[in-house]
Amino acid sequence: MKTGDLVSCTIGGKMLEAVYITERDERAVLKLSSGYNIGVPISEVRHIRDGEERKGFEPPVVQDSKLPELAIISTGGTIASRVDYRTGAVTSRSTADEIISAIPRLATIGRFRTRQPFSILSENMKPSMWIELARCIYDEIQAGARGVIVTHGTDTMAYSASAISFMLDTPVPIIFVGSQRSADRPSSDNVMNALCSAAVASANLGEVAICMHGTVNDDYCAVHRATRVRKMHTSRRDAFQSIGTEPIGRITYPDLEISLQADAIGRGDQVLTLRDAMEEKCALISYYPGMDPAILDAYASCRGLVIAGTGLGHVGTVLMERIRELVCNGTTIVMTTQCLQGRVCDRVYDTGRDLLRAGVIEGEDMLPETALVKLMWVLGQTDETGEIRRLMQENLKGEIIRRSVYGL
Amino acid sequence: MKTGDLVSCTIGGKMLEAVYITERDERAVLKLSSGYNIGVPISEVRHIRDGEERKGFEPPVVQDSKLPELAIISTGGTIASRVDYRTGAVTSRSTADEIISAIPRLATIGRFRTRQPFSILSENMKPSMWIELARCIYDEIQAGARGVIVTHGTDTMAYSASAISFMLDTPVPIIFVGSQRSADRPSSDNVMNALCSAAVASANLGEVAICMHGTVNDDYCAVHRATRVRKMHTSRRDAFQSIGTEPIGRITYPDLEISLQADAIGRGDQVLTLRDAMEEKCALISYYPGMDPAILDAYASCRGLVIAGTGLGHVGTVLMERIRELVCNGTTIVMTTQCLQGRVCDRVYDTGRDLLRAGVIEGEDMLPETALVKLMWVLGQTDETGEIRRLMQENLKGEIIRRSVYGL
Amino acid sequence: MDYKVLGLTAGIEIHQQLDTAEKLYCRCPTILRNIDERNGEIRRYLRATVSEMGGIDRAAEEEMKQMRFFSYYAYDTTCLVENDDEPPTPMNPEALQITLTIAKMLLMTPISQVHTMRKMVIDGSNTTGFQRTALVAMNGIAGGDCAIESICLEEEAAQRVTDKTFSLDRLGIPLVEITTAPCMHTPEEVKEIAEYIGMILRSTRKVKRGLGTIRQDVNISIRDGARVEIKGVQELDLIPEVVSREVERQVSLLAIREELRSRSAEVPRGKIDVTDLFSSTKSKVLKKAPCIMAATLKGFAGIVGREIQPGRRLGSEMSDYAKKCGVGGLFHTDELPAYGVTEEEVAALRERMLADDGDCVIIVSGTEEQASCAIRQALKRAGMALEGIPEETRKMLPEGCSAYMRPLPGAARMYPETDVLPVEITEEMMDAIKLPELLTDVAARFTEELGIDGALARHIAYSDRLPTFEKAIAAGIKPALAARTLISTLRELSRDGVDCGRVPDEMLILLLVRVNKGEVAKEALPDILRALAGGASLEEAILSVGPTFSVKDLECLIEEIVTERAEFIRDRGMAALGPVMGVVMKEVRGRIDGQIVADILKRSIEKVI
Amino acid sequence: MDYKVLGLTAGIEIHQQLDTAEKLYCRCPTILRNIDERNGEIRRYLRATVSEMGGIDRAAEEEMKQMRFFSYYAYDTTCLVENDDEPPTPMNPEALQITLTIAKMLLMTPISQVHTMRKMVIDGSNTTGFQRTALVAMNGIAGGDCAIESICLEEEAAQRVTDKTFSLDRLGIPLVEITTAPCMHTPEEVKEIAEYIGMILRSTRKVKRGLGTIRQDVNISIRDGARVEIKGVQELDLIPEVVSREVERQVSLLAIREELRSRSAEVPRGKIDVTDLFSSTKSKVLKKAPCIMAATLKGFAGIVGREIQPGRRLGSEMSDYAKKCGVGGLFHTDELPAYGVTEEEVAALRERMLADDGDCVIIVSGTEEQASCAIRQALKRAGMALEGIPEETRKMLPEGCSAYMRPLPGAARMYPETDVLPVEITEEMMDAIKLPELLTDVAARFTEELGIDGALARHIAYSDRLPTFEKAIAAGIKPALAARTLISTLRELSRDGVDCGRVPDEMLILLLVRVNKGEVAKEALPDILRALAGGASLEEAILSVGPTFSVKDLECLIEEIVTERAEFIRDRGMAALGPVMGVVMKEVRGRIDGQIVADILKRSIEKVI
Repeated sequence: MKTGDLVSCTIGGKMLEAVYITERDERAVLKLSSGYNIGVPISEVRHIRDGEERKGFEPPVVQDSKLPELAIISTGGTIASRVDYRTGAVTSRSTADEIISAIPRLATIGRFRTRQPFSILSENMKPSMWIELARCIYDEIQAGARGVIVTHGTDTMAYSASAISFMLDTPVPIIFVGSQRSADRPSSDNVMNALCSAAVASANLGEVAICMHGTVNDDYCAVHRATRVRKMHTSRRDAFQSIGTEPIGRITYPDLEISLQADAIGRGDQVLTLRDAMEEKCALISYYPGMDPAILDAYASCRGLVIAGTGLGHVGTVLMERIRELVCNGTTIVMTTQCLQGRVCDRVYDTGRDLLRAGVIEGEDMLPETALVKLMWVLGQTDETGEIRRLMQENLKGEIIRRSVYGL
Repeated sequence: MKTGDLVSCTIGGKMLEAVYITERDERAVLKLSSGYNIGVPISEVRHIRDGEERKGFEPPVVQDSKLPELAIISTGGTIASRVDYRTGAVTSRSTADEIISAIPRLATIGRFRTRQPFSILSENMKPSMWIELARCIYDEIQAGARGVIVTHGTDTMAYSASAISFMLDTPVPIIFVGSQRSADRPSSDNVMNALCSAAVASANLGEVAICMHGTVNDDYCAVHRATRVRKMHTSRRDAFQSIGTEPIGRITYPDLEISLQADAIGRGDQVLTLRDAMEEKCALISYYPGMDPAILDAYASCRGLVIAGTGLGHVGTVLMERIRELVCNGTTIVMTTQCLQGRVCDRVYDTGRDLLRAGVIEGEDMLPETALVKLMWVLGQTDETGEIRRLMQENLKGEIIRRSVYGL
Repeated sequence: MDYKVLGLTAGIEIHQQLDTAEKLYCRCPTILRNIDERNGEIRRYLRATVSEMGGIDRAAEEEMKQMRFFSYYAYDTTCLVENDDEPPTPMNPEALQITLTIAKMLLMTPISQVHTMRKMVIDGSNTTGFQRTALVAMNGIAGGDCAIESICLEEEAAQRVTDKTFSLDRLGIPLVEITTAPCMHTPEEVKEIAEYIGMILRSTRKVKRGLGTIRQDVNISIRDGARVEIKGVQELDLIPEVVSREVERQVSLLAIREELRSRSAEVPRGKIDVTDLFSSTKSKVLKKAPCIMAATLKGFAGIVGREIQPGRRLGSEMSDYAKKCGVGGLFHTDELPAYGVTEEEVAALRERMLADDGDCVIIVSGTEEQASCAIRQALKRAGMALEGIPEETRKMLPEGCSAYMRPLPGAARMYPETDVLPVEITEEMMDAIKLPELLTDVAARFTEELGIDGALARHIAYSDRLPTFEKAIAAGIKPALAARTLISTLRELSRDGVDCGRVPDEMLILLLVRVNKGEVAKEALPDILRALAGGASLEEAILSVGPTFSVKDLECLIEEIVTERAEFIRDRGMAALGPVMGVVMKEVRGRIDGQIVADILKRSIEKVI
Repeated sequence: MDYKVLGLTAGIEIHQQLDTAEKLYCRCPTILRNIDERNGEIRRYLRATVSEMGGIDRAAEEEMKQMRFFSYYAYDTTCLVENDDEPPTPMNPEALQITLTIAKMLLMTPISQVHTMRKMVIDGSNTTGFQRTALVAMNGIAGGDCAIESICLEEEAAQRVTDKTFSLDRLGIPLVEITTAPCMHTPEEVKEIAEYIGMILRSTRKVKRGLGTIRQDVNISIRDGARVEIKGVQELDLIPEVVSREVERQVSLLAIREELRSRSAEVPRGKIDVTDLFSSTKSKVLKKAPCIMAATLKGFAGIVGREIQPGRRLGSEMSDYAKKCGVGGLFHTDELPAYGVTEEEVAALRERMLADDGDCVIIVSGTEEQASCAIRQALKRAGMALEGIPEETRKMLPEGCSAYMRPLPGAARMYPETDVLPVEITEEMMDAIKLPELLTDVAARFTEELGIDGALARHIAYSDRLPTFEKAIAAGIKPALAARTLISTLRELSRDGVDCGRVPDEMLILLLVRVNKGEVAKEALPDILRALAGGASLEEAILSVGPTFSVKDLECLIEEIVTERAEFIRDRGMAALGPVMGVVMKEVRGRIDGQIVADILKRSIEKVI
């Protein structure tokens, strides 16, 4: 039996017809005419006839050639999806026509073309894919895209956006977008996020950003600088939060009015450049009381290591010797803080001063995750210790805010 | 030459007398009569005469025997300190008399006795010290303390408070307190934090909590449940924040008015019990894109492992096999989220369902750090897999909030 | 009416909230809140998603005619799951257990693997845009001959506060939906089956009680008629009325169809703007309208105004459709001149609309958009009158009539709720379920064991206070006292506006124990209960009716009174009991049981005599 | 006064803000803000910490008499470091570089390892409760013979907005403090040294200019007198006045001491509540006071009211002390009756206070607490008059007198700033410093190279617009034009309230280039600058004074005018130049340079003649 076949089974002495969907935990899952799915013992199911192939009806889509050209690059996060109520299957849609027919208002904002370099769950994202993605975006911008929208699963979206941010100098907006509620449900945040991200992608912006719900209401989306944003909630629509800074913009919904902060980088302010080397042999560890110093041995082969230390950037003294060894053996170690907010300062306490003497680099107020991505990129650019240190401590893409402003 | 000696040296052709303080980076640090320190080449310094021993004057302290008996246990965080302006030395003070003479108003709140089981920088805290601390607190409560104040460095305070929370059922308040600005400065948060913590320690509370500034103003302290609090800023006074819940109370300053939430555990609601076994062989790791699965091998000897996964509690599929192996070999793995806020739910996506099938335990909405401490404690209590799972998923000390309330 | 001749068939769906500790897919309590207690509000858009056929569900499309921006009130007893901001928990096992118990009582067969589905609902009552529902069992029998098709366990929707605002407290409370086959053929039969199923539900002792916790939807059709679903029938006694009025409606509409056909009636496509005709009208409604549209129904004269149910005309049906566009209703020439519209205006209207005497002109007013939409809708309904009876979902009106709500939904738009894992129902689970005693059996037992009159026993068994009554009996209270207090006294107090709902069972029983011992007088019960309802403690409440009177005190008092009246008593003998009793009771009424007074007084008099 | 005989010795401390890009211990810009631009406010307590001797610093104790709850305004140009919520950054290398340059110019010896210290200040002006300060160099010479003791690099304090409220914009701006030895002996000498050091500072071209960016504190004492520090002298010209008035004060106070001693004057310990005496007074101040306290100063009659500086009496000094308790001041019988206090009231007061004619009664009013404190303070100061002159820190009053601020601080309470690492100053660093040209040398060079008059050259060199002037010269502008525009014109405009501060140098220079070329008339400069100050672009500003007039246009115009007046011109010959010039200028004034007009007109007239 295959999905869509007409079958029968008997329940409570009555025979009923149903559509065969799948097998699950040794039960045949059937869809009744009422729409309900039920699981019944496979042995009780009789095949009646094969299902008919049903073709989805796709209304024709006309794009307005006067609107700016925008590229949608989908990596697996669904910006649009379709439910087949017959089988209950939810399929994601990633061609321009499919996306526009799902979110028709998009066609009033731009002219779209789409690419899908790969399709993965975002927890399976890895640095080699960032490179692929960066090249893909680069090609699209070279080919004339006035803005790029990257659809991405939310789990690792901030890491990816940050990576693209370091790899690309961009003259146009590169907007990462996703949804916290799947696109198949009427309450999904996908439509609002997609429309807002398209609006930002055509705005006067020239940097990599994440565009997602600003609150749990459908009132506005926040535009977060890629290097300062973090997923701060597992499931809320407004999970993405800028840390230590205001979002660089917001788009109200449904009127799609855009306001950008004065410090947002403008369209055309940067020349398109791709520097896509990344050193994958980097790691991030969080320090905690009782951490076994021996664990650091596992990181001996890393070229770069970001530590999320306690408070101002500390680790237990027991780790000090191994840290010294790692640095001596050529591992770049960057100290960040597990507090996430505030600045690392290893000059205040003895532990910190010892770390500095050991050659650990203060990560300023960089987010640990951003510091990891940056370290991968920096080590991809240079082998020279002094240069590595300089690049790690210099603000390249907004990842370091030199002053900790009050109220954030 | 030793600290306090009178010496001379010549600057710009003029001889001047000064007090010798110390040597630093091959310079003699001298204190001039104007109060300024200067570093001069050691060779230029001449000894004149030895310094006199100066005795600090300590005004006599009288404690009011009608007030409740409170224990102050200091672990190295300074609640009080004294500056010797002659040498610039800042010494921490931990006897009851010293503390009261530094913060006289304390004497209007309680009658104090003090203990100092150890004195460390809090980043050097480790599980064996938690046990020592728990026993010390236990003894004090048995000896009649109506409340316990634990002074602690802020870096790992939340871990320690959480550990004590699991180890002790307490009929009286156990209040952890520290300061984000050192006690020697006129602007230190130590006095307000100390007074507020003493007020809470004598209040109608029966649980372990952290009492620190609620805002950057000197207006009130927040009382955080030990298992739901996290240091969320490296340096601000209001660094400690309850996650996913309101603080259990607040104390306004300077009037020290206490208000406690209805769900705070009352004084005497629990019977004093100490369960101080802890399994140190536990670790916490954060997942990130590109994580090398081989790193998990370093954790093979761990009895417990907490993963701070992405989003709802995911890791890359590449780790799945090693995770399965670890679980098979008897390691308890608990999934938490690096988002910090929100609940782990591994039933929504395939990756999550695979993790559940592999035997990973969903950590509900526990903070990763709390989950680590809890896992150490649970593995100290039982070896039985089912019991471990039950205890990890059950709310023992407020570490799991079964419902995610809106607005937090 | 001869329902057999008319070919009535009816079925019902019963929706019953379950009384579980937590909601179906989250861990919030299942309690309703006052909207003033809300502590948050969230605002969301809902949109119909495109189905696999490129179309949108018919009912969903209807909803989409209006704006879909909704507001939700949150409480400290709701959570991110209700807000659609957190995945659901696994299905509440307590709710499933109750559902399986009901299924077993109705002789149904459970589904071996229960799948939670998402049923699309975009009227705003679900923050998700769908209702989670699971088919748990099928094919049972109720009351001997009515087939039960299915029992589903689903989440209750959010309660509507205003047009676009909902309250999240109710959302997610477990609800069973029991669907019967269309096996009923008279209005009374419908009521009986509903009543029987209700009794089964309450026999579990695990369902919510009170207003809104149970709702019946009735499906009705007659031969040549159409299937109509009338939603929200909350009172059993109204069911026969609802059924018979719907039959009347369908009969009338069939007659209208025949008449229209014989007149060759026609419904136009277009509409005409007649705003200018009413520029100086005295009709308040028309005066303030920015736009007035009209259309002429050829051959409809007299029919639009014809009654099809008490107080409802064909015009009402058209008006129901028009209202979906946001207008207040429509006027038609069958009822004009009236409502401030003058004869002259009607004449001018007819002239403009080229309407002759056989025609009916309808007019609607509103913004231009509203009026255009409303005319279109009204004409759509007028056209249906030529076809017969539309299949509709209708809502019950207070007296038993009904009004149009929306078309009957098509095959439900359902797909799997992937956030909730399926649940296996094993034979062991079913075998382990102990069937509860039916309330009818409980009543019979009360009569037999406690000697309570049949009607009262039934009353007790069906009452909310049944558990209290059972506890009272177990505590040794006399059944009559318990029954009278828990049923009659509380009901009388309730009529006086005294709500004893929050007085705990334990307190009621302690009170009855005191009465049983004679320490508190039966007569004082209403006043004591009143005090308890006001929040007094038991001792306070008892003292509030006067200091209690011990038997010893009573003996003293009686001795005194009897001594004073010794002569009178000796005169009258035992006949003095009545008058002297009156004197004593004047002093002690409500403070000690009358029977005790009578006993002691009798003895005392006997001594004197 | 013969200052040599009086034994005057004086020294100065000069505090100069540096013009760095970032603050000394954080990365905020060093710009001042309007308080309306604040975006946050934080509220803190400061408390004196107990020193190793169990005591508290004398000056700190003084501050503690009042509440120590402070409020701070934050801006988008301040950060958590100013808020005392983040550790400081390393010492700003730019600020250190400037400090070392100044040190080198003053022939000082740098400290080989510079330590940042914390100097306790709990008046609220530092959020930390201390000021960060570092001794950078010692022992230099200024102006040939005045020893410079030290130069420190420290952070500027927050600016006081109201009593307890401070603005954080200024906090942390780098400040050098240059302390001279007490090597001056006449008021003029003090001014000269201050002037010279100021010139040195400005020669670095790296110091802030304008109000409040430089402050002089003057230390003054005479023989038998006491060291008094007068803070906050901002204008150089006032220095001699301040010094001479302080000498006058000290001379007077010494005389008063002698007289009081000869009268065996006495200061009482106690005070008496005299509130009741003034229950129906007409003095507004006393009428509303909840409490009035008085004390009798035996033998002080006439002396409390004696002038010691223009407009200031011994009573003023006592009043200064009393004000520290929050009262408005004090009254004394040397000045009463006055201020609404009647003769009768004074008599009653004297009687109550047992004061005879040789005594002076002082009264203060306020809450009971304030009044008690104030009397105590006033008596303390009265007692000091018997001893001589107290060592004090005083604040300058507008005309050059001074008022009591606080006692002289004891040895500064300093301890190391552990958050900032020490900085090594190497010989290489010192050698690498290029000394800037002294402004005096700049002025001389201008005279020599550009032929500018000495006074004007000095003016330019010392002006804020010096860099602009230099750029203008480099751009080929005539020195006289540049000097006149940048010095006189801008100053005149500034007097008219037109602030050209925000007009960028580049724009000024482009404008002058146009004038230089004759495309814009010199005469139009004030109006054009006015437009630029108002935010106009250069072209807009130039057009605002009328369309420019090309030489060709001018030639046409002149030809026309000359032709018209040919007869008159031929009559008068070259003498017609003046009158005709007037006619032409009427048409073109401000639109083309007058010199060009004159030249062309002259030629044109010559042709006609």
